[in-house]
Amino acid sequence: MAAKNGPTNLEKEQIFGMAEKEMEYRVELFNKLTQTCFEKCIEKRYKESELNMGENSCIDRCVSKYWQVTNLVGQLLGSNRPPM
Amino acid sequence: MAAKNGPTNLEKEQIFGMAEKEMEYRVELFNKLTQTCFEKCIEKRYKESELNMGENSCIDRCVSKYWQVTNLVGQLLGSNRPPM
Amino acid sequence: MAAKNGPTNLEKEQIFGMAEKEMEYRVELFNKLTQTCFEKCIEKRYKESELNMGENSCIDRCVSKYWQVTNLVGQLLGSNRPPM
Amino acid sequence: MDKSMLGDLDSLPEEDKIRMSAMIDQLQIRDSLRMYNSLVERCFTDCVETFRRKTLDKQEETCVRRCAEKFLKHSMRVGMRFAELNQGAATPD
Amino acid sequence: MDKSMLGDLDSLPEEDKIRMSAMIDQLQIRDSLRMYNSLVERCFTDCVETFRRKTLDKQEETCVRRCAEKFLKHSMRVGMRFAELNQGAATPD
Amino acid sequence: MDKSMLGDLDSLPEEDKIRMSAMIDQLQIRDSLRMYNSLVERCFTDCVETFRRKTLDKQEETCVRRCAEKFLKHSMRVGMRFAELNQGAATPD
Repeated sequence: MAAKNGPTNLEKEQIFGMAEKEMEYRVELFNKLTQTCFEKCIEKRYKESELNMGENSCIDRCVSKYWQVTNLVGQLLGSNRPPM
Repeated sequence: MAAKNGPTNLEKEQIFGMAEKEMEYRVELFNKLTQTCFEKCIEKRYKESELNMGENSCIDRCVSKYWQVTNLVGQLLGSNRPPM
Repeated sequence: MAAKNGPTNLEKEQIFGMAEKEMEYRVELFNKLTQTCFEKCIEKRYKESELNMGENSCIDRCVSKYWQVTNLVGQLLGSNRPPM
Repeated sequence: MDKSMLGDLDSLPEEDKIRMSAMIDQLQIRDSLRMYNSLVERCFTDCVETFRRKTLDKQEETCVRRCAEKFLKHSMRVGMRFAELNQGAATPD
Repeated sequence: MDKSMLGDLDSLPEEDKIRMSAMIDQLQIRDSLRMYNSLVERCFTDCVETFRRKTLDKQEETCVRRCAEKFLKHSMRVGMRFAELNQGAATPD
Repeated sequence: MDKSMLGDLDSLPEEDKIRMSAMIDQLQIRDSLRMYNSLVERCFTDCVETFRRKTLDKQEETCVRRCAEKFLKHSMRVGMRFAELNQGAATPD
């Protein structure tokens, strides 16, 4: 109730809520990135449990390109803040 | 604690919770509809950034048919309230 | 505020939160299991609305094997508590 | 999803048990709404292939009905087996 | 998603209406962040096929731009049709 | 997901920082449970094709083990690259 003592309860709820949405977004981005690059790069016959050299470099490039697509789409959507 | 002053805190929580679930449901319905009709109607080679006439009429019909399937399944599930 | 009267509000929030996450996990597991076994076992031409004998026994085995995979992955992840 | 978990919460006062129970009810509502959405998506995807008209034809409608009924029966059977496994009542092969 | 639902909540005091309105705003933010994530995933999956370099080539970039623009236009059209159906304003075939 | 975001919240009192930290912990728990669910679904889908018996055969079990190990290694590598990009530490092609 006292305005001088920092944010009100409702404002706090909104700060917490925004932070929560922001983190959910990052987690979802990471999960989609992981699933998508697994799909694109990993040999599905599972003949061994190690990642081979080809898979490793594919993963690095896949993450890098996914990042670029995220930024490119962010620009198109006119968002000013960095999407990640 | 005072019963005459409208809903209790727990009742309020439930009203808010129900409204939230209802809205989540609508958002999810809209998202699935959007993804499904994109899959069914849109040319994936992306030769241009405009929707062509065929895609536009496909989208309209897809939304209409999806709506009917939603209602049909709603009837089968015996739900009395409109699903949307 | 009184420490002797059971858990504090923050501790309660954490108990509730953990219980909620646990239930969300079980629901998600059940949903993925249902979707995956539908994909593996059900004839998609929908010539009838009954499950036939082959589909029924496929479902039973699919659930059983899915359960085993859940436990196997749980062991690999080194989790001590039962995953379900 | 069941309420057996409430057993772990005996240390909580009555008011909190009610709150926990309400939370479980809400998760079940969300769960059934999601199931409904998934069912619609699946049966639409499997049964509706052409977009020359804006209404379902007879064949599509029949397909959707069967798909939905089959999905519900499937889902119930999975639920029964799942519950058996959760109770450790696995039967021999 | 709209705020028409607030009409059902007249029995709640002003403070709760504000809280409800804030909840809707937050769901809309979550919704648009999810849409953004889905859009990126779809356009990446459809447009990026090779991993011989770590940067997008011109062709991939053009494909992603078109894909994203098309998805947004598609999404807006779906939203309009969806709103019409929600208002019972279905037109004849 | 990290706690660097807490830096933005210096205006909040100690109690709220604790609450925020608890929220982050819970999101991480949810996140790891979801990852676990996805991993099971993927390895089951890729490795289990026949339903003539109700127990996994040796070949299926081996496949699931490799799939799960590969997925975890993949996921860690993606996490490292992702963190580098988040810190602006992109290296030349």
